[in-house]
Amino acid sequence: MKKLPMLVSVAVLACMSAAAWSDSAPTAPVVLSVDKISAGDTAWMLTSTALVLMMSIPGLALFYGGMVRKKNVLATLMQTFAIVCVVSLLWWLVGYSWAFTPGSKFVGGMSRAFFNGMTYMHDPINKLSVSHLALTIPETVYAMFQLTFAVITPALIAGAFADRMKFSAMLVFMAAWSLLVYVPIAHMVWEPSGWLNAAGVLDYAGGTVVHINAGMAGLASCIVLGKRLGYGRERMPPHNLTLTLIGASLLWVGWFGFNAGSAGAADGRAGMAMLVTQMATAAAALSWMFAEWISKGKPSVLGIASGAVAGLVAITPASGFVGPTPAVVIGLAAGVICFVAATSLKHLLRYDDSLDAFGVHGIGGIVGALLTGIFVSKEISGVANSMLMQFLIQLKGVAVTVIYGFAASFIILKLIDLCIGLRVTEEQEREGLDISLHGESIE
Amino acid sequence: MKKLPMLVSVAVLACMSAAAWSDSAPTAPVVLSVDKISAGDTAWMLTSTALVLMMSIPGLALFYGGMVRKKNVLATLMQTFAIVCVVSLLWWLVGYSWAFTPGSKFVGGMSRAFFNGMTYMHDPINKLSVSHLALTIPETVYAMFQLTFAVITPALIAGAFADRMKFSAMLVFMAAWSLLVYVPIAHMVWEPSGWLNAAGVLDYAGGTVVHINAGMAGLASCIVLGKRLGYGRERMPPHNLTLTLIGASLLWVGWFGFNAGSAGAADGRAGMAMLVTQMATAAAALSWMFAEWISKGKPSVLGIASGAVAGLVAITPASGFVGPTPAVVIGLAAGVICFVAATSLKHLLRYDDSLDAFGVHGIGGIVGALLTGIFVSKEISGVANSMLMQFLIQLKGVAVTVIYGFAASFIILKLIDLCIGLRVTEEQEREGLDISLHGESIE
Amino acid sequence: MKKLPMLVSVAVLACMSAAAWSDSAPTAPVVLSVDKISAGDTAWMLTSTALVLMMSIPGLALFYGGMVRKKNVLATLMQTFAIVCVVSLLWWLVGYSWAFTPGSKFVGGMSRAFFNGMTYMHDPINKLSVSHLALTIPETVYAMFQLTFAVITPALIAGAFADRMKFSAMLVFMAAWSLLVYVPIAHMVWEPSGWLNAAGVLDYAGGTVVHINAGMAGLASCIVLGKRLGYGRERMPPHNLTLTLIGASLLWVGWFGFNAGSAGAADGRAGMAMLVTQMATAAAALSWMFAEWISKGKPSVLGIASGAVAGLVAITPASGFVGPTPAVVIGLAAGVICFVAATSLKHLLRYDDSLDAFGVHGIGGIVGALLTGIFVSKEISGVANSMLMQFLIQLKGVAVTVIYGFAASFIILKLIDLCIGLRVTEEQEREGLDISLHGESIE
Amino acid sequence: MKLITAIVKPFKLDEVRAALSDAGVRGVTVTEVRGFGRQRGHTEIYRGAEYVVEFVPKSKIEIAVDDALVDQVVEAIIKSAKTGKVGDGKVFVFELEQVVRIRTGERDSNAI
Amino acid sequence: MKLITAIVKPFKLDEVRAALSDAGVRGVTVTEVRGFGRQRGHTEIYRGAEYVVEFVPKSKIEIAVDDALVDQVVEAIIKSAKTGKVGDGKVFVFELEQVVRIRTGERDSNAI
Amino acid sequence: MKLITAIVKPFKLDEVRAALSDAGVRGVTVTEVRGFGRQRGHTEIYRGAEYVVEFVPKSKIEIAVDDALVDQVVEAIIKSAKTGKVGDGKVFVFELEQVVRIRTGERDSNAI
Ligand SMILES: Nc1ncnc2c1ncn2[C@@H]1O[C@H](COP(=O)(O)OP(=O)(O)O)[C@@H](O)[C@H]1O
Ligand SMILES: Nc1ncnc2c1ncn2[C@@H]1O[C@H](COP(=O)(O)OP(=O)(O)O)[C@@H](O)[C@H]1O
Ligand SMILES: Nc1ncnc2c1ncn2[C@@H]1O[C@H](COP(=O)(O)OP(=O)(O)O)[C@@H](O)[C@H]1O
Repeated sequence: MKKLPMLVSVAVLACMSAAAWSDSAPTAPVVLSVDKISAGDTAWMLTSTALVLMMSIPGLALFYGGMVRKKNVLATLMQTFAIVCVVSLLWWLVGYSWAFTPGSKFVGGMSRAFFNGMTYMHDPINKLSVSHLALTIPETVYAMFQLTFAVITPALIAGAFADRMKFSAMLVFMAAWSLLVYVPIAHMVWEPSGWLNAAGVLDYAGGTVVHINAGMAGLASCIVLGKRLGYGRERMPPHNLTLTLIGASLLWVGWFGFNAGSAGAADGRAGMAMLVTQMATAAAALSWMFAEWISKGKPSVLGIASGAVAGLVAITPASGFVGPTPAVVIGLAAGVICFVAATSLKHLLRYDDSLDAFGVHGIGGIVGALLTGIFVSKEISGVANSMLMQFLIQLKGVAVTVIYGFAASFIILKLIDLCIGLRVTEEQEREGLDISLHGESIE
Repeated sequence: MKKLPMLVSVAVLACMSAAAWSDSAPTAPVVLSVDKISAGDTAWMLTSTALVLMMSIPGLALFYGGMVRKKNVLATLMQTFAIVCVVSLLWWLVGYSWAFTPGSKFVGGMSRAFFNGMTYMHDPINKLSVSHLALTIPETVYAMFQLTFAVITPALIAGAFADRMKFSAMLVFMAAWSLLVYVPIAHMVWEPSGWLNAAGVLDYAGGTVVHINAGMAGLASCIVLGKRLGYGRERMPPHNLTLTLIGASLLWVGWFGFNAGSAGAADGRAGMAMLVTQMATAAAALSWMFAEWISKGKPSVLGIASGAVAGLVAITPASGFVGPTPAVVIGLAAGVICFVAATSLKHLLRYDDSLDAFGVHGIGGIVGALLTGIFVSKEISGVANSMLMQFLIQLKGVAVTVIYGFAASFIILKLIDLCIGLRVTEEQEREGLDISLHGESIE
Repeated sequence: MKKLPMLVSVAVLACMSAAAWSDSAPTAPVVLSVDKISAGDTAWMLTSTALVLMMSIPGLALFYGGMVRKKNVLATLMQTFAIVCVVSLLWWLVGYSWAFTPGSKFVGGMSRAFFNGMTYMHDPINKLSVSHLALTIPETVYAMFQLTFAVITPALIAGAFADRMKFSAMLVFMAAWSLLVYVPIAHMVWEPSGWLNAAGVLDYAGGTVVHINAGMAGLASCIVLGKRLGYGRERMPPHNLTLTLIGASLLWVGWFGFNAGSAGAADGRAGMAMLVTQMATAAAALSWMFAEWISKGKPSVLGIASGAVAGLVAITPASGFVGPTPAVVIGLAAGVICFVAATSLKHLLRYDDSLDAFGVHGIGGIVGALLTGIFVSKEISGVANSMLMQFLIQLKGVAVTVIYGFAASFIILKLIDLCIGLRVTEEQEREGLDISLHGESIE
Repeated sequence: MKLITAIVKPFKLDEVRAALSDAGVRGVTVTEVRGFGRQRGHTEIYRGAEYVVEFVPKSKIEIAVDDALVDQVVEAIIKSAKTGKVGDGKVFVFELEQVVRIRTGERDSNAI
Repeated sequence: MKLITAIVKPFKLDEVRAALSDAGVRGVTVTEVRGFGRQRGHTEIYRGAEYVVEFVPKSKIEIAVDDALVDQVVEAIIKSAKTGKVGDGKVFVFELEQVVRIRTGERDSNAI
Repeated sequence: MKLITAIVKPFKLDEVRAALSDAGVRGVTVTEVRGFGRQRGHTEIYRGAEYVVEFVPKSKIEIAVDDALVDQVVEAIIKSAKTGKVGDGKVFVFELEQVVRIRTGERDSNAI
């Protein structure tokens, strides 16, 4: 729903629900009678919410945790877990309100701070509040679903600065980033009053808002923080790719909630979104695997898993707009391009994007956002722009996110570095963050 | 549904389903036409059932398995897995019938023993049986959903006596406990003919029935069994908190089924239950983490994970009754109180509640059950008692569960100890239960 | 739906959906108006799809990965992951079309190659395509749900030839097997134009199509490949049963999607399928466990987990046809019979079915398929054949699958062996596949 | 100087270390090892395949000491590591020709 | 007495132990070690970063024996551990001054 | 011949190996060990239970060398392993009576 220009969006809403709206569609959250709610849509959105939370914990936590050295695995898991907690509370505080209520072109209003006015009224009143962005489900469900997007996005960034950031600084950075970077971009792209939404930028489930955004923040952070101690000299192989493969698998499964859940309903569009997600992911996993097999001599577990994630990232913005065959193409492209980004570009440009947050999410997100403009199907999406025009609009969306995401992250990081310092001491880094920051270790 | 005084309960049922009941609502399972079933509600309850089973296996199994020493990890996983199997069959035998069919004030009837009469009749009959406690879904689904609660509750107890109970004795204990403790308490609190239900005790998803109950049984069992060999002298750090964090994450995700599934429907109440679950959990995780950070100097992975579980426990009884801001308060309180219980109270009172089944589930459950009385919202719950009155009712529910749960568990354990002995030999305990009881080990 | 003789099937379809079809039911995919879709059914089928994918990755991957030696764990995980990717693309290419569109008695047509014609048309058209096998959900969802079955089946085979097959040969084998064995059997049994479907073979969720089929291919492959180097002389204990138990647990949870999802709807039949799945699984886990306890002296984690999987396999063909008490009997039988197959038969007949793909899936599938004939309930299934007659029909289904599955697999393997060789070198096998094939290792 | 190597039951390690400390030993180096001897291992069964795990986990403690301390240290180990059951382990004593402390370059007795 | 230390390929461990047993050895202590030598390790590549794993896993076997048995035992090891390929390993022999069996306090030859 | 055993900080292992290589050493055997000494371990707290992890992970390097090389090798180790902070470790030197290369049966100097 949320990724469509407003008019189209409203039209879709009107027909998505069994009970049609007679007159003008709402542009802000409204209170409706409980019988306006579709139990089927609600069931799917509750499920999707659970799936997307599972992407973060344990999915992403394990995906990253398996790639670091053994002495840092708990610290890496802890980052994701703590980010989920902090951003959940920020979402309640003001994040949801700033992102998904109408307001200025850049940020929403304060009306839903502390989830104020988000109600469910028991019998005999039998009313509840509903977001204007998803009219057939309770607003609580919409807010929860969007919460799971808000928590995973900053957690993705952590892959770039693995093994060297202070936990306290990380908490501050993520809190600031969530409110100052994620929330505004989400508003601009997904809320009808946001300017990129009005400009027609298509981002079905978060190619720009989630992936490019997190990727650019990752790039900023690995530049600001510098390389890991001993990078390039010491051995830093992933300590346990079993964890990484569990993580990649749960990301894949959970991503069905991410993409098909972004339909806001259990309908034909959700079905198509799930199908194209599967196609792109399988294609990208194989394209990375074969690219590696050909160029490095062996197909690797880390490679196929990374390829799958690259495919998931790239199909994200396109998932409600394209058919299965274009999805295969998007996947093939994303797999091989992200392979180059993670294995060559990084070493060429000499930043230490430790777990390739930028290489996979940034680059994959850009590939997906641009190809969305190429492959968008009028039949599926209802969007009638010419390919060139849509491509240019997409380019605009990408450019804004790339620039704002990088610049804002950079500034926030520099400020935190000035105030409390970003990086652990050399001794802590050498001993490993598990023991030095958290006083724990695994056997 | 099940946690409401009967009259309210019936009222809710009436309006929850699309097809309203014209006259009096049923007070026992009934056979209805298939078109009375809501596919949306059924979809969500099927999903919730899967989610709650996932809480036990692998969720809880891993949460506990990561905390024990390496030589006991398989035995710990095995306990949860075996409990799931045994209690599933007991549920079929008689458990469901005793818990969720009308009967005396303390226990239900025998009408559903062996799931007798729980039917689905294919076309051309097109009828099925439906529980009076969830009128829009098949009774099979209701029974399965409740089964997942029945299996996780005894599995929680196992945290208290980790590393030292005979597997055979554990099977006997859990079977007896399930039928003699869990089933009656579930009936008393959740079935309209149960006396605590009639007394107005509010327990949305199992604060008393599941958590206080399991916590008290845990306390009884660590007292009866005594401490682990070498407790306080030898090192017993968790061997792999990666597993614990995976477990905590799956518990969190699965708990959406636990709490939002307790609505029995995919509706606004389920949405609100999910939202408050998220709020309380995030708040409790952070409150435990900061309490530890301040008092012990470091924020730990075990701490944040334990805090999350404490929050999940505490919000459980409240989840269908309170709004998001009170949920944050409940979470903050639960995090810090359970932190004190698990880190200080235990050492003060010198019982070896090895993995803090009592400290987290018992204490967290009590905190939640009492705060439910304070924070219950009339709007959300439809319950109109004064705060003081509801608090006193809650106190009664807590007291009954605390006393019955502890005393009955204590007696059962003592009897088993007399008959077949509860504890492994010293040599077995030293060698580790994996090898000595199960003839297996991990590398 | 799909496992019923055509007439019954159509009848069920007619009443399953809220909107009844006035005249003749379709026998091929059709384009319908979006309002024919049930959001509730769609919600459950989207969820089931996610659950069944989770069975493969990470479920089955971990179940197998934990059982091999440490030097082969990544290669084992990689097999499952790569199979998921390859078969997903084959499904798009032609697999779905050959399996689930009408055609000859043995294979379907080409009309859905590249998912051609599988559409979702946005407002203002508001139409979508629907499979004749599941009329209340989008065809995209049906195709995705069936895709998850198509990917897990070949992945099951891999347990038989663990630790010794070339990755390249494995990819070729699985691709060929999927199109030449899985797809035709699926068509014959599940598509109304298939001859076994017409013959009345009952296979609710894949006892023949998935389990016997995979089991026979497993048997063929461990015979063609020969034993692992050092088999019977060197120690080859499972390196980490923690992974296996996580895998078994996720298989169990995911199987709810497999069996209850095979209802194609969120209805009473799905509920009953889930309930009987739970009963059979619990019974089989305990029956294997006690059989082992009695005969070998100790109940093992690998035993209870294997028993659970055996139960899941055996109830699969029966899950939409039997009630809970027969399910317990099926489970008890499957647990003990598969125990004998995996622990004695294998050693007697001296093939190295390394992780018991045949012993559990082949044998368990046969047990289940035959007992389905014995225990099918007319009330639940709508099938009115006499017990003897249905048993004979089942026997026919089993025989065809056993013979075709074994013979076709054998031939494919021999051909691949001739062309590119199936087995790794002795040195690679000794070093471990992780390092030798994938250039990776776990710490 | 001598190097004393003791193979002991792992759960005795802490006790032995305490006893060594009392005997004036400042530092030791410990390795996890697998012991094969009179004490028998255990059997594991996986789906009918029996594996006899012949070894028993042991801890190997290495202690460099001055000649004068040898008897005392050996005595301390024996006392603290003994349970009286098979598998208590062994003490080996070797001649140690040189010791250097890397940090300071100190040698022999000064380096211990 | 002597302490014989053999560094062998891990998959040869069982064979060596059997040979030792035949040669009259009652007990041995085994440690997992990493060997660096002529035998080369392997290369791992993770997202383009190559790591040469220079070591090869080896098993170190320590055996305390009476002087009389030394040659026989060394011979048994060589025979059983040999594959003829690079990396088969080494045997080292050290003088062992004292042996004590912790359980009984027996010394030297009686303690082995 | 001598056997030189060095206990060093694990992150120094690669440097030490490089230095040994420069000093003409062809092979070494490395074991992960736990060191107890002046360098203190760290504390872990799990739900209020404090565990002092007294040991520090160390790498033990064993090198068989000809007598002539001993001083040079010891020197190389000291130089490359030194950080100047407590816990840098020790070097021990033992007499080594025999060496055999299993693959060829070569003995002593030829076997190293
Ligand atoms: N000849 C030997 N050489 C090296 N180590 C030995 C020898 N004999 C025994 N050990 C070690 O000592 C341990 C204890 O020996 P064992 O024979 O089991 O009991 P005990 O020392 O009580 O006689 C063994 O597990 C092994 O590690
Ligand atoms: N000088 C040495 N000191 C200690 N250990 C050595 C030495 N040389 C070799 N080794 C050990 O012996 C193993 C085998 O040696 P290597 O040179 O690879 O083959 P080979 O013994 O066949 O010549 C090495 O991996 C290492 O563990
Ligand atoms: N007497 C000893 N015998 C055996 N190993 C020792 C001895 N003393 C120290 N070590 C080893 O050397 C390591 C470093 O010793 P330590 O006292 O911490 O620092 P330093 O060598 O700088 O004085 C210890 O961790 C331990 O492994």
